[in-house]
Amino acid sequence: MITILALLFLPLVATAFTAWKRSAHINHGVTLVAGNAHLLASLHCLVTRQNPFPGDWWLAVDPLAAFFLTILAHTFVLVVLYSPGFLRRMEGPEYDRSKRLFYPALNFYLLANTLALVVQQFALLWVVLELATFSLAPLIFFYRSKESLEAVWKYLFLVSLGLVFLFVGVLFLGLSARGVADSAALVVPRMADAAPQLNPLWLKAGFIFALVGLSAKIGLAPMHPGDIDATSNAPAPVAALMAGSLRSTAVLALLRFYQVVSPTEVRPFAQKLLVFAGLLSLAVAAVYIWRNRNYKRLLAYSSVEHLGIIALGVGIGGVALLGALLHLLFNSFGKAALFFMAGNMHRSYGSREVNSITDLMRRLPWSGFVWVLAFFYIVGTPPFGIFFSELFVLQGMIRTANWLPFTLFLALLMVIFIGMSRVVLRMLQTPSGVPPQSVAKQERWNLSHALGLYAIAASVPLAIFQPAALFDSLRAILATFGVKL
Amino acid sequence: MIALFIIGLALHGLNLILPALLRDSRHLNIACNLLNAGALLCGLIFSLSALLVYQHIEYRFEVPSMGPVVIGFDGLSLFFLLTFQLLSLAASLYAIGYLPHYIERGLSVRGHLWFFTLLIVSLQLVAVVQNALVFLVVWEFMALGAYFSIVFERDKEEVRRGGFWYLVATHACVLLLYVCFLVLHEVTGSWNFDDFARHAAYDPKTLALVLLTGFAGFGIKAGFMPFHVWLPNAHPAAPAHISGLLSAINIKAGIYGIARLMMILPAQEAAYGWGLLAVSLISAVLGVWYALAQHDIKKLLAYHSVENIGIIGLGLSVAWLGRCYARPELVALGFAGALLHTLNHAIFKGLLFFGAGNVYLHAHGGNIEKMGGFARVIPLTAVGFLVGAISICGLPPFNGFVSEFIIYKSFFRAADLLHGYAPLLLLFAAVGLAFMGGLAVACFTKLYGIVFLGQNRAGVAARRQGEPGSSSIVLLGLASLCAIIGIFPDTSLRLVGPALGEFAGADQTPTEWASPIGQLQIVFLLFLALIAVIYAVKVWLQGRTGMRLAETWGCGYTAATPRMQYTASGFAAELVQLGRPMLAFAVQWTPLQSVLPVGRAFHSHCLDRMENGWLLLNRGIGRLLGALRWIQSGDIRHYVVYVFAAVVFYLLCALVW
Amino acid sequence: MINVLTILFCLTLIYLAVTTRLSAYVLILVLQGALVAGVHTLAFFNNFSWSHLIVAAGVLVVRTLLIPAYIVKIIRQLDMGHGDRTRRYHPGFLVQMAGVVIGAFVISHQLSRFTPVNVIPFGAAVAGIAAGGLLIVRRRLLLAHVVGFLIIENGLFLLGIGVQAEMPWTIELAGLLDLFVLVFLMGIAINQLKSHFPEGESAELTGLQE
Amino acid sequence: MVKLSSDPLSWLTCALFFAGAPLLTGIINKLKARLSGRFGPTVWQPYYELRRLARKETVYSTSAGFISRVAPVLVWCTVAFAALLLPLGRPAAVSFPGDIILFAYLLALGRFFQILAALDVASSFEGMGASREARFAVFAEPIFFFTIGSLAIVTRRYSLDTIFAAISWHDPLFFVFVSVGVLSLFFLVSAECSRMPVDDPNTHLELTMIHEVMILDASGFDLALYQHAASLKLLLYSTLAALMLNPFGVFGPAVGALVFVATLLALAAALAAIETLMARFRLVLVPQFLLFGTAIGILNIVIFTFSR
Repeated sequence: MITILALLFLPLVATAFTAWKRSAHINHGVTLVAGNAHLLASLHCLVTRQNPFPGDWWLAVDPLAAFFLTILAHTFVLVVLYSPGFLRRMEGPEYDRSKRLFYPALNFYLLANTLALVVQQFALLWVVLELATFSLAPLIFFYRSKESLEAVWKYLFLVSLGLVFLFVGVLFLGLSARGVADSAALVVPRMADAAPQLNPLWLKAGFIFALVGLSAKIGLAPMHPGDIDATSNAPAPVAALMAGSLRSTAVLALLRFYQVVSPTEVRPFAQKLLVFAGLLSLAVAAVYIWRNRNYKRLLAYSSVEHLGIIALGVGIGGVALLGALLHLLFNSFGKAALFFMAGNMHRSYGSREVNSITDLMRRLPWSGFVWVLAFFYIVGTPPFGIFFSELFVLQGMIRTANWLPFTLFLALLMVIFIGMSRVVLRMLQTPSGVPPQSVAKQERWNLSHALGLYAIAASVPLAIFQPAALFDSLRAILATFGVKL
Repeated sequence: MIALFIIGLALHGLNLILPALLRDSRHLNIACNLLNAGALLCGLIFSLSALLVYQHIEYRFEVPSMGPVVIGFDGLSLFFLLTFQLLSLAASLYAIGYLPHYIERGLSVRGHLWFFTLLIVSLQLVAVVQNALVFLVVWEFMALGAYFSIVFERDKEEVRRGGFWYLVATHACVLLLYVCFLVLHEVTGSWNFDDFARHAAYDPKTLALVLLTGFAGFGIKAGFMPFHVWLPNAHPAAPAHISGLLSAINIKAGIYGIARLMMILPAQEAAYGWGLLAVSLISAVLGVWYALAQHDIKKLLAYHSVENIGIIGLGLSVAWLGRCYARPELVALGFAGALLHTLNHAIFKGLLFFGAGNVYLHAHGGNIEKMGGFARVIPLTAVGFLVGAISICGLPPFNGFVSEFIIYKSFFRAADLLHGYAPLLLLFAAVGLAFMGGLAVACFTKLYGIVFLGQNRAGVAARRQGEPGSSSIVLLGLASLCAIIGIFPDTSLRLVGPALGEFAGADQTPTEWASPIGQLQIVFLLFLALIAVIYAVKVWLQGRTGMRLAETWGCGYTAATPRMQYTASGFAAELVQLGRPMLAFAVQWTPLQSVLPVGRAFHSHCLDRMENGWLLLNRGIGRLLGALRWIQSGDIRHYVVYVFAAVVFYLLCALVW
Repeated sequence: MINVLTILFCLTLIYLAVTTRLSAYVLILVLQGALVAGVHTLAFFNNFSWSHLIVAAGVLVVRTLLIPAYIVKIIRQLDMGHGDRTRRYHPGFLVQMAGVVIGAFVISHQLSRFTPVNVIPFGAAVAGIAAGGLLIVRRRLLLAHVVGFLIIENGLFLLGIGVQAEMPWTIELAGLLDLFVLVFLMGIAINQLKSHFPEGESAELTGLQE
Repeated sequence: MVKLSSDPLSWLTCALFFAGAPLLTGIINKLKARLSGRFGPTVWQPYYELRRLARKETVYSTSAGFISRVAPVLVWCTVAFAALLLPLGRPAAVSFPGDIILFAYLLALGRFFQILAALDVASSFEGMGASREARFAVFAEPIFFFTIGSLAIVTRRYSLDTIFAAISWHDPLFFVFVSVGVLSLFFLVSAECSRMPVDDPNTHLELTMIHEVMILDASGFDLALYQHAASLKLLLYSTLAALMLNPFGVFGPAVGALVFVATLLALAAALAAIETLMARFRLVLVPQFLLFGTAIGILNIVIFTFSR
């Protein structure tokens, strides 16, 4: 019972309280408490793997939801810890309204996403995803500048359009269940059990519309543009939140549909679709990472790339599915670190242009160090987590012997590595012509660097020692998709 | 004995913490490098004793994600461990004398020393780890350590470019290794090398895939010809002690990988042997030919590393052929030649790069056209460089000759034992090796003659200057090591013995394979005695007839200036013109138009066709990706069209499948 | 009777292709709201229950009164005046819109042979969604994009009826609530846009490239 | 196994070999003079030269370093030691399987130091000679390796001592193989020992020289060492060519020695004839000339292996 309280009721109370209270300091404290409580509750659900909600409700925490709840809560806590440092540096009257709206919107975001993760009814899922999009609007619109306005408009419009297609998918799913045992209530577990009798034609159409609808929110190609603009023009904490948790909520919605599809014979088609979408995203990411002048857009495209890898992993199935899930977790770690450092640099240099960043290691030595470490993390250097999850995906591809995606995947990874290293290393090493001794050091070790280092380091023990708590629930998730490991 | 190795690693660990505590200063530099040197000394004693009195030691511990992780000290690992530790010791000691020049210029040394220690530690671990996954992890540490050591002088553009070349090449190598180890893991179900070896039933297709990606991956790291392109860009960018370390042992990690693959995988297909022979021969001949055309001293030495890697490849390919045709003697000869040349090349290449470091410091630049007459200015470096130059050309009294002799012997024995076209091809390989020896002599006489002999072309007065103490000790130490291995080859043969024991088919080799090389010392001692006698006669005679100094004979032209000496490009111009299809020679000069020409400048440099090829590929990828940049057009209406188009496309796919 | 209303719905779509005046857009929205509410009540006329009536009333209130009134307020507030002056009677749009509607009905006819789906509402729904998309793509005015989006929502609602999906009434109302909040947010966004982009044209909104 | 021959006679023949080297050069000069209608210097003239130089004062250039002092000794010792490897009727003084490689690389070591000595005196003429020497040596090495290497592969023996013993005349194809071998060795002689087609031994114009210009600044006992080494190298290569016909194997030690000396004289006559009849090649053509020698070597071994 307490877990339901912590998962749903506390964020609601926090939203109301922070909306009413004026002082930022107290709001930060309340949000932090709500976030930590939420994290503890989801960890509890993850480890014990029992569903706190009564059986017949439309809300339930199955192992899949528990895993995604942990990711959401963990990223949320990291962002909340980072935001006071960020907000303190935002002087100037034009930000007062945005700062006022910041914490309530964050809490509302937590509530909406938790709902989206635990809901079992497809139509309700559509409604809650809409809510999550609305909660993000004020956060993206933080800077109130021309670009952020354009980014908000495009993001809202495209994601809502995407969700319309999701609702069409839900309707077709209902249509495919017509005549079969009255599972018209579109509840995931019952649909999954009745899956073999569903009408394959409408199921296939339903999955297509769901995939197109959700990929606007996930950021899969070809529906990624709105997402790129939003992530690159949002403030650093919000961008980290979007890259870490918002996309994983959309991925969960897609996995719900895949849960219904996987027992039926539509599964190979769905897998081909996912593999195609994954490779397309990787290709688009490679196109734009190759030569990019704005390092925040570079990180946005890196998110598209990693979500492409996750879709690829789900599409390949078997051990690649385990790789995809792990990749989701480690991607949220890496993106948090990268966006925090990008935030520091944006504050200090005042621009998002790569050419404007000079003498980074002398001006911001700590941010530079964590920035390079995060770069080697996200590119998949061995000791860190991304390497192990990509290795699982590669293993899955070899085991199912589809060699074309295998070679394309490696080639695109290489192109993306060249593009990103070119940008990151130029930022790290270009001198500014000022003699080295006279460049003042502009920062000391602070919480953002600690958070970044923690996020990167946390993935190493998880990946190498594979703690039972995490991996048992991952095996349970794989079992729901019919994968024995 | 293993305790010594652990003490070594512990000292390195301490060294990883030290730079964080102390400030940037000469004391930090000396403290760090001495600590490194001490640790390496312990490691060296361990590996030497483990090799001489050899027994296979192995430690196994369990890691959930990687299965049983094995740290094994078998013959091959110990030999490479010895080579890595020996040269890291030399590099650390050399760095003590070399880095102060940079500290005075205000460059921060703390980060550099940290990554230098990381590079040394990870190199040693690469040699001893027997688990594929841990191998990849340590391999990446080595790559990172090397990259950040190379970009020490970050403010220069070509240093950053060289570092970038290195990073991209290493990543390509790692991706290929992913494929190789993953397929092996898929077939055998475990990550350990001995499980790969024990599993005999490889079907030809997977074996082909594993071998090709493995050889290609390790080939990029080693620097075989088509993939060598990063080497001449990355090594000149690094400071001397790092480029010495890179050239001497970092590329040998690639050779270790290929040797390890050859040891654990069954050799059925002889085509790989011939392929490797062809690639090595091309790498060797073209490597030295490109080296001949270079003006920068470090770039010349970097291209020479490609040549020596080719020679090592020749040894390995003969060993592979020996395994395919089940000839244990060939396997022994081939591997012995390859491993010995790895050790020898590590020693004299380290010696040459450290010498080049001293020259670089003195001449404030790498361009040899402005040097000359350094023998009187830095005599100790001159002697060390001369020994290095003689041994790199494989000339008798020094260690280069010993390993090339074994490789020649393996060619001729292979020509005896194999039939069909083999004798002819092997004779061509032997002649190729000789042709390359001639080119090497031409290249190093040019380098040594232009840099150390004659008068200084930039007109700098030739007064004796102090060489850094520690670096001259290192140079003379390595030079004496070249002499010892050269004159008493059986010492190094006993080091190679244990490694040969493990290669399948090489265990019951007849002991007499190494017979002539073992007793070569009598020949060399006789030769040195002859030289001593004749020199004594000369000194005695000239004592009686007297000596006198006079101006060099200028055929009557009295106003000769140092600029009129033979230049490096002049010396090598004819030979480089002969290699024209592969060596593009770019010349920039404007012909005389006016009667009274104002000023004339002539600049020529040699283009590496393969580097241009890779740059073309890079530009092609850029253009291809650039063509697709319309996706993010900015107009929201296009994005809506993408959504509808995606739905229609997927629906059509649904109808088809 | 349902078929008559859906046919009227398709006629409003065709009219859409011709007009560019904003007042015409508002009129179409009101008409479509009423038509959709009517179709909803008639579809569930036989198994009458309170929930259907509440949903129908909700639809009527939200789609015919609240949203159009809000759009009129936006138009007056930003005195957009006449509307999309740039593109006069371009016949191509009409041809495309007609093609889309006909295509939608052909598809729905083919599909009805496999599975039990009543042809006319399903065809009108698909036509509505496609027409909304076409309007967004062809028109440059941002408000036209909002109207296009609302037409897609109407088409979506019709699809629900066409597919006979008896959705629990709570979700229906929640969907309507979402729709209203979405339009409300878009309204705020357009006000802000007016200050930065005077014409309110999508052509100006191309700052974020690559 | 490394064998130092215990037979005193082989060391004696080596000593005779060293002493006889200048005689061969003298004979060639005498023949050249006779062919061009001059009486020419006595056959012993080179000995007088050596004695005169040994007594003269040595002059070193101001810019010369320790290389100029060490190089002449090394040049002479490498050629002398290479001579020890040759079997002259008796087993070679020093022999072990694989000493053909030592033979080639010793000569390369001598060449290495000669080039360095030339570059040490900072004169552009000597630099030019050094560059040409380095360039032609690159193409001379393959010729040696093709002829001796193919012989080694064909006879399956790798020591100079035993290779020539295996050559038998009664196999007609073998005879072609050996004669082509002698021909390509002849190309080698002209490149290595500065004989006419490649280099003019008695020219006085520094720009055209190759080998003489490298020892331009040598004087006194250094010059004596250089000149004796040059004549020793000429004798070395001619002996190789002579031994290819395996005189000792076929006719036994005594008569073989006579036949051996006769072949040496024939070779000397051939060299003298060429020098009086031909002019020197343009420097650009020399690599082509040497590659032609290599081509003959390749053709030779290809025909031989495929004909069996």
